[in-house]
Amino acid sequence: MGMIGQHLLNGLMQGTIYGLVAMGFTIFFGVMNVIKFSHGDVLTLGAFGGLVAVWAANALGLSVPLQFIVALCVAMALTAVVGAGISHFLIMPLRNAPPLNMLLMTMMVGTAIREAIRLFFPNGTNPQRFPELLPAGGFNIGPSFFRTDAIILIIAGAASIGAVYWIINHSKFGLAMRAVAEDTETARVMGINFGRIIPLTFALGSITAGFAGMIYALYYSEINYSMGLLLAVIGFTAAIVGGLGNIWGAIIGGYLFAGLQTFVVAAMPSMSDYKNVFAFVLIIVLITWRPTGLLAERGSERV
Amino acid sequence: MTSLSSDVLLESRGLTVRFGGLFALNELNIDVRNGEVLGLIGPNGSGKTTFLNVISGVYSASAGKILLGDIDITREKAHNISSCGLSRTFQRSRLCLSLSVFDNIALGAQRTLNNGLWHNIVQRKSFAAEAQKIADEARELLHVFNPALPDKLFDPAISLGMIDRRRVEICRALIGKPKLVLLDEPSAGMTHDETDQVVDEILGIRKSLGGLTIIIVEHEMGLIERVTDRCVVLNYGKKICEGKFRDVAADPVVREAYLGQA
Amino acid sequence: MTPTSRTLVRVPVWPLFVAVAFAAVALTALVLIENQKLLGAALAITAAVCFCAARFGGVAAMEVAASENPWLLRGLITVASLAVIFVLRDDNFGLLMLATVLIYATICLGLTVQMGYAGLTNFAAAAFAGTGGYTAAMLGRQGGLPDALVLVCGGLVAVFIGSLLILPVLRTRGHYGALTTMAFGVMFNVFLDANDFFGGPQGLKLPGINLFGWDFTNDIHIFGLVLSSYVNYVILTGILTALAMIFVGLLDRSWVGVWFDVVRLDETAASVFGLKIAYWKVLAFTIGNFLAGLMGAVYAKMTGFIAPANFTFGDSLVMVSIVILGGIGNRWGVLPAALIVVLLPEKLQFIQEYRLIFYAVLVIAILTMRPDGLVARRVRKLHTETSA
Amino acid sequence: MSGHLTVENIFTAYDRADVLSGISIDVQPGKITCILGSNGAGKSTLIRSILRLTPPRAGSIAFEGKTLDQMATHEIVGLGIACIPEGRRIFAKMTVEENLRVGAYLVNAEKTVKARLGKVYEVFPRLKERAKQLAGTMSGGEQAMVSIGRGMMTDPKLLIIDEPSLGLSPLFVQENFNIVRRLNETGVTVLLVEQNVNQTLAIAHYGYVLSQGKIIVQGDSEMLAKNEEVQSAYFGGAH
Amino acid sequence: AFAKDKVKIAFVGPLTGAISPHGIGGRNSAELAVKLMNAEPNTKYEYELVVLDDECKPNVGVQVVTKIASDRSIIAAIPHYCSATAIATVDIFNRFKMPMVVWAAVLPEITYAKKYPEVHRVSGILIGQNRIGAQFMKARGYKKFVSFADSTDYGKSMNKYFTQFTLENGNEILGSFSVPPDQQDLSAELTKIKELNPEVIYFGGLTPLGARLRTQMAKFGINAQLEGNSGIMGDAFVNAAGPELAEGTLTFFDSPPLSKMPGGKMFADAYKAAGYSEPPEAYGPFAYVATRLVMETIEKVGPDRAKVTADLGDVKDRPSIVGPVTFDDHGQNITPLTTSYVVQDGKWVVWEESEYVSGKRKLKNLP
Ligand SMILES: Nc1ncnc2c1ncn2[C@@H]1O[C@H](COP(=O)(O)OP(=O)(O)OP(=O)(O)O)[C@@H](O)[C@H]1O
Ligand SMILES: Nc1ncnc2c1ncn2[C@@H]1O[C@H](COP(=O)(O)OP(=O)(O)OP(=O)(O)O)[C@@H](O)[C@H]1O
Ligand SMILES: [Mg+2]
Ligand SMILES: [Mg+2]
Repeated sequence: MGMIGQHLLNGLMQGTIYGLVAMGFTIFFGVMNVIKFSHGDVLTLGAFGGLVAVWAANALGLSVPLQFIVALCVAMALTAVVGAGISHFLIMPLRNAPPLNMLLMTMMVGTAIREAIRLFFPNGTNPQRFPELLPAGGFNIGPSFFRTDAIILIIAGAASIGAVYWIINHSKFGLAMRAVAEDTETARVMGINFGRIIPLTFALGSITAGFAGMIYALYYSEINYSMGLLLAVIGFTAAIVGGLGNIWGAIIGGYLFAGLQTFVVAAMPSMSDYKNVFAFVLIIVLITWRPTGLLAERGSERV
Repeated sequence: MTSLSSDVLLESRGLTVRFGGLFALNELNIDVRNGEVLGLIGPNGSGKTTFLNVISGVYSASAGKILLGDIDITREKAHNISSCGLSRTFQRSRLCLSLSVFDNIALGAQRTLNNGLWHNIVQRKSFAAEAQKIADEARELLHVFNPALPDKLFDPAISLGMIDRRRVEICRALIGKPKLVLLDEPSAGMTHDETDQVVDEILGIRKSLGGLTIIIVEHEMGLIERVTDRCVVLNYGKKICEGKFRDVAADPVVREAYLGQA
Repeated sequence: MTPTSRTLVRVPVWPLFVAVAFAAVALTALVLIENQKLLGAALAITAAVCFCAARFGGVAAMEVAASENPWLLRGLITVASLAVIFVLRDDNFGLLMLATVLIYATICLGLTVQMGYAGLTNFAAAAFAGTGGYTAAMLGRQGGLPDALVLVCGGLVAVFIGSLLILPVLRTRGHYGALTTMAFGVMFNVFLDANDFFGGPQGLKLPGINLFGWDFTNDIHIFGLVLSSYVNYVILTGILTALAMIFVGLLDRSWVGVWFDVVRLDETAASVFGLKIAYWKVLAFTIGNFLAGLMGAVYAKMTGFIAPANFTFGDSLVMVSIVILGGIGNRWGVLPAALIVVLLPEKLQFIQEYRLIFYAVLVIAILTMRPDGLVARRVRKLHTETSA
Repeated sequence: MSGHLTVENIFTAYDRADVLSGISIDVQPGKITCILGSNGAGKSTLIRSILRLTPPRAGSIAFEGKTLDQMATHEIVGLGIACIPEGRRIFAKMTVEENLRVGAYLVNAEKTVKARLGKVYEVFPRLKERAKQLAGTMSGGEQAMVSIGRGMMTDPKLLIIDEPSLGLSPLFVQENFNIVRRLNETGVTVLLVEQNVNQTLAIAHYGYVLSQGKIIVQGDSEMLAKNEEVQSAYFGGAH
Repeated sequence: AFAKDKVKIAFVGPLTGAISPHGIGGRNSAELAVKLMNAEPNTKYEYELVVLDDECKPNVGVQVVTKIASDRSIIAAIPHYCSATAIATVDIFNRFKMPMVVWAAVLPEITYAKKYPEVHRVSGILIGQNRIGAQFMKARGYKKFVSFADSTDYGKSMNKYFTQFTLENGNEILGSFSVPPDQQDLSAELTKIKELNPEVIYFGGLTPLGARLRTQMAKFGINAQLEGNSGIMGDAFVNAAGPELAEGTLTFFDSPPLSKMPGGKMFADAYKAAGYSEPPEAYGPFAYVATRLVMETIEKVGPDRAKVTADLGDVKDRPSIVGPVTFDDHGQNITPLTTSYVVQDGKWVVWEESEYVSGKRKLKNLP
């Protein structure tokens, strides 16, 4: 058990990624009432966009820190544009349809993005190596090895979560966003330009995906066209277990899920086959215990 | 003495409902007598709707007791309370808008219907007869409110205007032949004239059903004056006054807290 | 008193004949045609005809005729089905796909009861079908039990496994409910993968169906004709689908259907008027799971092989897609939707690795054009039957 | 004086049948203009047409001489029109204070927003008590207060009000009319839709009576109050 | 010349999904075989390749195989990369009496579970890879192993035979890990492995997971020797892990390199000339061989399923680009030559020719 520190750090890193993905889900259906199943694939797209940017920057002879900045910007800009485009062309026409239809739509959008990467990115089915842009190395505390890049990424992830929280809950844009989500018509009567707010909200949610994709790529140094699929399932789970009404719920859910997986492997390596069985059983128990998430949504509906 | 107690249909004792630190109802004692129309009035947020919610089982009481006849329904689930013969309307319309008017009204008669799978799936003849009976009753009720409504029996509820939706809600509350009906602001959004009409309709139906007990929440004093036998005035979850409308309306406390100078 | 006005005017029934005949021809064409250009043309014609029929009142005329003459409709469908089977009699693959479509459609009828009527999100339909399939496989190993019972057991075990989930399903709603079933679906898969008792990731083989001494793996010789052995499965699944269709239809047009709807739309109003929410949800959940388990068992026996990879979360999503694409809550919608979702990817084999993206784009296009699904749900009119 | 709104011969329909057929009104700056009419006469539809939530299919509308015919709702609101919509339409998942802040979406200075909040809280002390409560859990009348308060958060040239006193206690119904009058006295033009005919006519300067999508009578409020024909026509169209 | 009769044969493999590169490489190779055959002047028939995607899923496999098997105009098939799929479909081939030659799946059960005359396989079975691998590692003196496999049937079988042979050789397995093939984060497992401190990590799985394992091993500073199998054989692994990290990785694979094969150079050149944008991957040559074998048989006995089946059963020492093919009584090719490879400067090199043999470079943790 000398590796407890190491496991903690692993869990923290993994939880940060899960939490970021979960936060995207919370933005989409906590705030916009949309289940966006293409979220994971937008994340993948961000990572691949970042990869191309690094290649280009490298070819232009930019320094490593500059490559890093360019990649980050490209990933976020790409996902923002794609997110806004999806909302405008595909989500908006379905606004009056049963909410589940949105799910099918986004699922198919996700499939299309995923398949497009696989088919049209050179050698797209195979995993791609993502260059290391952050300082390598680290330090040992006892038997545990603390990677510098992991620590940087955890801090960056936490900071971005904080920033998004602020935008949603304390900025005027966030206010408008929530108003539009709840009642578009009345929001318009209050002078809110919903035609702009909705794409912007999707852009924001998608930027978190792009950001998560970059964190993923930088941490694992390897990306592949289907990496968003499982992340989306886990992110969705985390968001819901945590409670949809609130971004902190997503974060808690993310760390919880990461903790669960890590714990099973660390405590019972021979049972590693079953770790997802355990994780999901526990999830079912949790959701039964708190049917609207750990941080329960405040009831706003009354009779 | 016994005859007197059987005279009381519903009683609440020390009924308290809390939302966090807020006392929506505070140690409330209210008796509702058999066959009367009780008006429940009071300023906004004084707990009228909450009272209806807690006796119909939508909210649970934080403390106190509710008796319906001799049965303690304080901890009962809403569906069990309903089967004791209680039905209601809601302050905010709660029709299932995508369903037909008929489906909505049938819900009110649910406890009198045969819900068995065998009856519903296999014995289609007897099911059809039952459905026909409900349809006829629903048409009859709707006709009392608005002669044009029976023809819209199989239109979706969403196609009706606000007033007609309220009427359908009232029909839904009445079709199951309940003992006690709770009406929450039935006249909201109507003009004086329309309000008068609704009053007449309710009174008419009450007569035809015989012995129906009604609790009515309203801000329209004209309506209260005309239909109620007795009024209870709430403020901050407490009963501040009780009696005939005329007496209540003359009470300076009530005037100050609720009615204003008019 | 306004007595019910009975329609004395006879509605024309010919639109029914035309519609059923057209559906049969379109179906046969879709199954048979392999040539890509012809296939495209057939699809385009089908879409155009449906569009025109909807546009110029043909669909409405057909619906009226159908609701006035339910037995005629049933008869026509039976005749048309037999005709389709006759035409496809020795096309093994076509028949296999047809049976698969019917199996999916029936599972999705169960999902319609759960999701479309009672509003229970179920993202584990494939897992419940898998439960049925594995039940059939395990019972087959023991031997001795007649296959009719084995299939029913498939349904019952799915119901039993589902009942373990009752508590979370009852307590959660909406997205939270989606998570419960999703977690179960994923777990089901991982568990089977990890567990060698049920064959592990390699899966299990199982023999074909043998109903009352009739072996489904044999070709049928009748009137000097040889029918592919898969005709057995098409007939069996066809009968099961028809039964499920009738059952779900009757359910919808009864109080039970109304209560399901109310429970879905407004739990507060439902319980205030005396509906015991838990009972109705459990009922819907049970009906749906039984259908899934039953058809899962048939599917396993038909393909002769069952592995965890057949029942993944992705497959559950496919089933949900069928329900959505068909028009949620409309039982007729699942048939064309199952046809599109199950058959189309197979028909697109000729574009090889591009077929998934093409399929995704196609579904997106359909949804953009028909946001409510192929056949949107209608307002229930109980009186059509009460006055008949 | 600003806030001059003219509606010229508009026709509006939801599906097929026209709900409004050929309505023309003129809202004089600085005045309170009221619209009367029985249920379903088309009053709310008129307001929806002005804000282009349900754009009229013919006719034109102008505000201070500027035509609104090509504008989006939020642009129209940006010209200085505020609205308290029918049925309250509060944002249930937001707190009371957030609801009020959405009302002030077009106000940029935080100081102004604070000051207006203070003013609303003064009128409705109940809202101040419950500033952090989710608006959806408020009682019916309290929600009406939120809706009215939200309308008071901007400083509009024209305020459009659709049945604000629905569900308010008699005391607050009076208070509500007082608010409207006071706002008007500070120079805000008001277009008011109310069921409460007598009280409405007591504060309005001019009025129109709508029946089945047409204007049947118009005139200043004293004239309308006295006009028997109007009264009967108004009460007539219930069915 | 007069028009030749057309004969259809079918290729089945995963064309979509994570392992589609293998399927596509196989398809290209099979296509190439058909193209070359049709170009030969003296053939009796003109061949047409029907290509089907099994998505590596058993149920889809059953569907597509039913499709081709019941299409009488298709004479024979070259099916499957994935073992579970092949196991599910052999019964159908048998039922419809359609001869087939498996081109890539490696589980023994495909040929050995039942004795179907229709079923043949040119690729080796994974037992050989593991036996040779275990001997190789023992010869280098490694003692402590950790097994890391994916949770599919492939990974499980790999782990089974690895365990069997390693223990037979008297070596020690410190731990066995099994993860789903799509799991991204291996940190928990790797932390545990670091604690166990093995000399060798054995990997039983396919490239995506393998590359992930290699990359993340480095991040955790785990300096164990990586040993793999046919699943990571191919350029994709080296590209994804990067040449530095891939350096020194070992695999044991059932065929000599193209350059060593009898017709290897011809195949490589022709493949290049055909202009495919995807590489043939490790099993491309086998797909080529299987397709060629089927066509040669048809040339010999005519387009008749039964005759083709019978003739395939007698294949003995038939020359092919991967060496002579001999089917045993279960239709299994018993001649594949398991070869040891190591990554050197970003390329898979036959062990005996690498600088590792000469001692110029060293494997990790050599005792
Ligand atoms: N679910 C809830 N959560 C928090 N507070 C609540 C909830 N329901 C009611 N309240 C509060 O309880 C008090 C009583 O509400 P209630 O709806 O009973 O008032 P009312 O008398 O019906 O008022 P009105 O005449 O305005 O409808 C109100 O102040 C309301 O804000
Ligand atoms: N969304 C809608 N779709 C179809 N018809 C509608 C819609 N909204 C209103 N109508 C119809 O338009 C007519 C006018 O409605 P409107 O709401 O403008 O009346 P109103 O005068 O405001 O009545 P009220 O006093 O009830 O508010 C009514 O007949 C109503 O049924
Ligand atoms: Mg109330
Ligand atoms: Mg109105």
